[in-house]
Amino acid sequence: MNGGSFVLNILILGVPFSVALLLAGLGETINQRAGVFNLGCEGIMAMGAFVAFLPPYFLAGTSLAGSANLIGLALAMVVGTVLGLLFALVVVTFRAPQGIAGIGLQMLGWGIAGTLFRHYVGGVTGVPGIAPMPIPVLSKIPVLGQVLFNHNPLVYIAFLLVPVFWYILFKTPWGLKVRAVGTYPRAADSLGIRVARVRYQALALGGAMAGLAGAYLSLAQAKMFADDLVAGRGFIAVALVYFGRWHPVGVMLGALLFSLAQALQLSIQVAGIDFPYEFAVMLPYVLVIVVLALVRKARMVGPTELGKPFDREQRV
Amino acid sequence: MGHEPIRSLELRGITKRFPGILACDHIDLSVGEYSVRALVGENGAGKTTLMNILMGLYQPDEGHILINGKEVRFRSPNDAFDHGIGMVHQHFMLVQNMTVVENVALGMKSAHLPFRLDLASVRKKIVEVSERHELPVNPDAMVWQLSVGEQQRVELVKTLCLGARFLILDEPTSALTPQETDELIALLSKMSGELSIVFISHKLHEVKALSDTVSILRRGRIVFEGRTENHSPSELAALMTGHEVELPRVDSTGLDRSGDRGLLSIRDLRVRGDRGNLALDGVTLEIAPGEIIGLAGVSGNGQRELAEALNGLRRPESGSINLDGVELAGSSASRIIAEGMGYIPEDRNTEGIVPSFSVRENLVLKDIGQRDWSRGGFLRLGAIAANAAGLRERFDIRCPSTDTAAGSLSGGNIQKVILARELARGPKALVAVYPTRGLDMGAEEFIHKQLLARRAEGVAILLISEELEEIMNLSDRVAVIYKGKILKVVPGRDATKRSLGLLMAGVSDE
Amino acid sequence: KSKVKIALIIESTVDDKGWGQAMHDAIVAVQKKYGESLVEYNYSEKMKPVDAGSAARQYASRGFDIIIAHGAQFKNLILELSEEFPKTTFAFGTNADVGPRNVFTYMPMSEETGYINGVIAGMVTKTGIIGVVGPVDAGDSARYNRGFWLGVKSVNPKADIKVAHTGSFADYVKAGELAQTQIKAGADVLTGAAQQATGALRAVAEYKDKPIWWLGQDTLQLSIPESFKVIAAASYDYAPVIEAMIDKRQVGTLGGENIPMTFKNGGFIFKYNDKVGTVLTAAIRKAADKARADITAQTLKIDWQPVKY
Amino acid sequence: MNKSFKFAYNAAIVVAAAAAAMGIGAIVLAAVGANIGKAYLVILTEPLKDMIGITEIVVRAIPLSLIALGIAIAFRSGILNIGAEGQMMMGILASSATAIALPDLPRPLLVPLAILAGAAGGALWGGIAGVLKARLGVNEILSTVMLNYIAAQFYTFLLRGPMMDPEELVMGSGTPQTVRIPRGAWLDRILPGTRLHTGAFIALGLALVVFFLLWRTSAGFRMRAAGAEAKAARYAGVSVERYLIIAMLLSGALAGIAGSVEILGVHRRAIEGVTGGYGFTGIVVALFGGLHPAGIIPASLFFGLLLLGADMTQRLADVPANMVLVLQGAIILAIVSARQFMNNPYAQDKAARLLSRLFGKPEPPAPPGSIEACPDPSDSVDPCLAGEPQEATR
Ligand SMILES: Nc1ncnc2c1ncn2[C@@H]1O[C@H](COP(=O)(O)OP(=O)(O)OP(=O)(O)O)[C@@H](O)[C@H]1O
Ligand SMILES: Nc1ncnc2c1ncn2[C@@H]1O[C@H](COP(=O)(O)OP(=O)(O)OP(=O)(O)O)[C@@H](O)[C@H]1O
Ligand SMILES: [Mg+2]
Ligand SMILES: [Mg+2]
Repeated sequence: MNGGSFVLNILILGVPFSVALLLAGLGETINQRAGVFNLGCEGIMAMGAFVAFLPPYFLAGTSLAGSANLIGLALAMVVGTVLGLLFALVVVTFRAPQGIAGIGLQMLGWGIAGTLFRHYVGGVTGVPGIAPMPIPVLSKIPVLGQVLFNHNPLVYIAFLLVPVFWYILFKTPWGLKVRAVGTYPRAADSLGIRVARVRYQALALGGAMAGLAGAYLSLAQAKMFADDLVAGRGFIAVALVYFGRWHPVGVMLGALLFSLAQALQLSIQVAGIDFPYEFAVMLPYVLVIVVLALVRKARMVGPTELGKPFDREQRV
Repeated sequence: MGHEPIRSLELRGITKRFPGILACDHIDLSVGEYSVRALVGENGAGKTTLMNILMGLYQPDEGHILINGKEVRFRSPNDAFDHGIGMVHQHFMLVQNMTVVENVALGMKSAHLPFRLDLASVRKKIVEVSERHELPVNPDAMVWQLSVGEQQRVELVKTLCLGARFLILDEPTSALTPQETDELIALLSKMSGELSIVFISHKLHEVKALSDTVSILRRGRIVFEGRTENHSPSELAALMTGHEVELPRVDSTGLDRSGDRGLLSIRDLRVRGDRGNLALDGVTLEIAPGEIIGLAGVSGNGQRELAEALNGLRRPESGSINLDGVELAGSSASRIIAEGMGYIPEDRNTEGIVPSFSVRENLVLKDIGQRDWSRGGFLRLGAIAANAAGLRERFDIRCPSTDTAAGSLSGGNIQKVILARELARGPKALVAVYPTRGLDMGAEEFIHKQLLARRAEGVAILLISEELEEIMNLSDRVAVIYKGKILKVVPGRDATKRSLGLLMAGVSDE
Repeated sequence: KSKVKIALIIESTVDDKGWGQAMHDAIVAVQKKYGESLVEYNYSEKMKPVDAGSAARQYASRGFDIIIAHGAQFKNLILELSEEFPKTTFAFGTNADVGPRNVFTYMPMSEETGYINGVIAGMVTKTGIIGVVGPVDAGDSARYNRGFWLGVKSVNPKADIKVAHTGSFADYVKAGELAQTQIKAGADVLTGAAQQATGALRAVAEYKDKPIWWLGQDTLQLSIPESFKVIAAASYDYAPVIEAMIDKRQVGTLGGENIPMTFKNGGFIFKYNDKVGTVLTAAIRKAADKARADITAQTLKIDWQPVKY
Repeated sequence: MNKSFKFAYNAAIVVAAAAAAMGIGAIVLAAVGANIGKAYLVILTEPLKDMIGITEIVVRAIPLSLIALGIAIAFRSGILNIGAEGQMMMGILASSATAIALPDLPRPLLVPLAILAGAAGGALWGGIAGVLKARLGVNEILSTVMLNYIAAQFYTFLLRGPMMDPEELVMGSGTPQTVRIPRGAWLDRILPGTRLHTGAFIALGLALVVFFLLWRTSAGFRMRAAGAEAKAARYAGVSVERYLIIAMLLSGALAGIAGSVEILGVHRRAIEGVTGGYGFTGIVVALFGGLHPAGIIPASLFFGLLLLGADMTQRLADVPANMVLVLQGAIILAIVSARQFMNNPYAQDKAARLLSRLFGKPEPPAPPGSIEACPDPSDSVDPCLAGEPQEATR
């Protein structure tokens, strides 16, 4: 194998690997921009992965089999939304500390997915999943075509969502409200913005995205479901939001950096370079820290009230 | 907007409780068309709470609001906006990392198109309002880049852009320079011809200048209502605090310090600001023991950088800071503190105290490593408590107990905590930045007396303030800072409002 | 015969299509064979080391006769408990030691299954590149991988065997990513151990119409939809181990023996998948069968330890 | 508001929270056809039925409390440390390496040395996150999440490589684990027939130490100040960066000790899976315990009960193992929600007022314009009102 195809393979693999992190990260970006830090992302992803898997699994062979994936994706987003709203109830209405509540949600989501999976499915099982959809013409472009235009539809959707989320955050009234309630909720409140409502909406959207990210894992990437399929990717998605400094493009770069590093380390191992493989496995994690340590901190970005509950009347 | 303009607005029997506090106690208040109603009272009297109820931010426990004789219920500020009521809040309600347009757009529902934020229309509205009322603002500036005065203007423009015909202003001048204050007062009196205004302030001369009628609030009750023109400021002050208020004055007659060496001497200090600019460009000042130097200037001319450099929070580029013979330029904050520098910082809530710490902890915040408060690394809780009890007594700090979180105290009491800590340490020199900002007259009187007492004990004091009254009352000498340079130093007794005002604007009379 | 109560403690789950399920299925099979009236069975899954300690103690104090802690990480725990409960039979593996008098140990010699799969892989590959999706380079999967390596080399010395690890036993997604990486690098036959292998097999199954194949380390892989890619699979059969323990206990031997698992003593099963069609040629069958026969007859010794990949 | 009302209020909240948590659990239990009542009975009572159960609760509480103490230090200093898992692993490595390297050292030396080594290992790992944050501004959530994964790989690398039990190689079983820790380094078991070990005293002792450190020493005072309001602390001459690093070192050290104690007292060799979720549950315990040692100890026991009881349900009530997570998650969500109401005077006030409105009892008037505890003496007569002609403006 020559160097060119080595690099090309890393790019071809790394792009789809990044999608789950990207989808969840975009949702988490909205959450955090609105001032809520949702560590429960991991649990929502587990539930999303599980419910998305159900329609293809149970509808196989029926007349609905053709649209089973779509039903699965929709279901994952609905369940994600519901869990996002549950989280909102706990941290916005009940003002619970967000870190601990997030861990609770993570356990709850993982637990429910695992329990129901055991009872209703019973064992690790594959599904046909979402097929690749090369984009006509574009996929024929040398190199670029393979790297960018030869994937399953969710990959395109995820990357198209980056500008969409950028637009939502910075160009729409709702995005403005989201940013305001995450930075200075009291000011937003004084202008008649319903802080709690905006946070509920943000968490619902974030939940839907985390659900979709989980669905990507079970339907498009692994094409199967198993207990703990998510295996920590939700936590990484949350961490990448800090890496991306609460900007959709930054989060995309973070997800790509992580996933390309992942593809790189796997490729290094596969190339048979002789050193303990554990150090290869560490590579993406180390790289993310190093890159973040090297870039300079920008002033005044991000939600300064992140993690703090808001109540109009209560002080301190 | 859909509602007829407000001809009369009435609050009836408004009562609001917070845990353990009756903030508003059956308050009746009415405001007519095109009139200015001043609302004054001590810190914590309930002024802000009452206005928040009028804005629909708080729900009253009892009582109701009548507009043009009809009862209304405000569930959120939107309801108040719909009736044309707008408020400039006591603390800035501006999102720092957004632009001015975005801040205004947040409240302008007409710009909230289904899939797009119509910033162009907001910008147009801002330009229109700012031209009409002569309130220049740059719509595309980020809020954090603006000076305090500019931010105050943005607040006003924002409120007007939202269509306010009935304006509530909660201490709008407390952070403004004298010029800015005068301009604002002039502007408001012009505007009062077409709007109704409720004006809250601790500065009674402003109240006199602007308002038609005045209400005085004490402990949640209206204790006085009358026409402003019938009462002098000192009368009002007495009504407010329950006693005659007389702000003390420094007496530096007969003192000649030309031969004294400086206790705190600053030479040719150069310091960079947050944006890399040279915020202090060769400042030289000598402060003798027992001398108060007032540093007058429009905020943003290097005052913050000077205070921070003096206290080791900002590293000078060059120059020297000498305290009682010890060179301190570039030293750490802890070393400077140990050498006997005292500091009353600008932002009392996040720089002066740790809000969640108790009063007694805050009182030893700077000296916890000293033998008095810890031995062998272990705290001497008894001594710390006794210290707090003593200082509470001496400085009249009003708190349920010295174990109370300092952050829950009123602004005035927080300032007293800071003052008590800084003065009880027995500093050689003291840097006091805007020490009475936002405080009522009683508290102001107290703090001024304390500063003078320290002066008498030989402390060198640098008083940074925008209140010319305060500066002239307290300073032996007044230095004027402009664009990072000291323009002039004049003896306190020669300083006049006019001459200082000109200097602050950069007009040097030489 | 008197009634015997068996308890199983595993760190993964009983449906993991791998390590845990192999043991669970075996016990259930033995239970069926002996009758539920004779064999009572209870299991605890997802047992972290500390939980395993509580569960094992609980089982022991509730009168379970045979307590199997299925994993070498439970070694200390079992050694400790065996002293406290001298009348209870304990078992754990993989371990090649002979335990105390009431402890059985068992040791799957999984290089044997690896070798046979390797022979097949070495003959099937067209590209000459073979991928091994390892979990962690330790325990029985390390043995399997090395046996596989030797098997490939025995028939195809020039083959390029790409061994790589995910660093986790249960990260199915990452195993899939690794398999894809190997396929992109030219591998046309893959194998892998531990429960994560299902993730890799699922990735192989994506290449529906391409000649890319899988060799299974678990015969359960022959009965799932992805089986059309599985040429053959070997797996552990713990049933003889369980039966041996029950039988020995009935005659008063509570432990103190090591039970190796080999083709010879029926510890492994091996199955071809006839559904894969022509890729499984007669020549391949012949070579694999010969290897199996030699291993069973112990004329072929697999010296896996020096293998470096 | 009187005491009995406050009590009834708090009790009502606790009941509501418990009902909510159990309700969520019950839905899932019903969905998988399990016996709901039995499952709850097992969780709450089974572990308490015998000595083994009770001691097993403590066995879990030991590492949980140690980790939570560390997390409390970090939190109080303004850092959300979610890296306890990795710090614990590094503690295990350092501690077992030390014990194995010095088997002949006398017991009174070896035990403390091994534990100190564990502390050092954890401190190193925590310190990295501390330095990254203090010097380079790397968010600690990002760095600690990443460091957990790095530690996990390093852990297996050592256990299957340089630190592997040579016998595993000889025998060919190749399990990633060290040799047995020499006896001289073991923490004693306190009760025969149980696994309760002297690590319990270490945890209690360190709880005291942490309490003293945070609330009785000047270093702790500065750490708390830096955490509560970094700016004010900096203005008061506290070197915030330095204390941030110190806090992370200590936080990591405690997690390292948790790992060390778990190995020396329970497993007696470094094996895989020891940390298994303690790092995350430790965060929950720390916050449950109000970030205070006096709360952390009971909270760790409560979670010990919960973990053990929920775990028993799969054996005794035929509930899938994942149900443990469901119940834990539901309980955490319910209790953190409830806590906000319990300590909240605003909510209490509202409830009291609602009640009095419903039942028509007149509410006691609050003292006008002042804090209850701090009445102003000049309040009684209003000197300004005397003689002042009141004008009404209309
Ligand atoms: N959200 C709140 N929670 C608890 N107490 C409050 C709250 N808001 C106001 N208070 C209390 O109610 C009283 C009235 O406060 P308010 O802010 O209205 O005073 P103020 O007259 O505006 O004082 P200042 O002149 O200092 O602005 C004070 O005792 C204050 O502490
Ligand atoms: N959360 C609270 N709970 C109880 N009492 C409070 C609380 N906050 C403030 N107080 C009390 O209320 C009174 C006034 O508080 P308040 O904060 O309104 O003062 P302030 O001077 O307006 O402050 P600022 O200058 O910040 O506006 C004080 O007596 C204070 O002790
Ligand atoms: Mg106030
Ligand atoms: Mg106020």
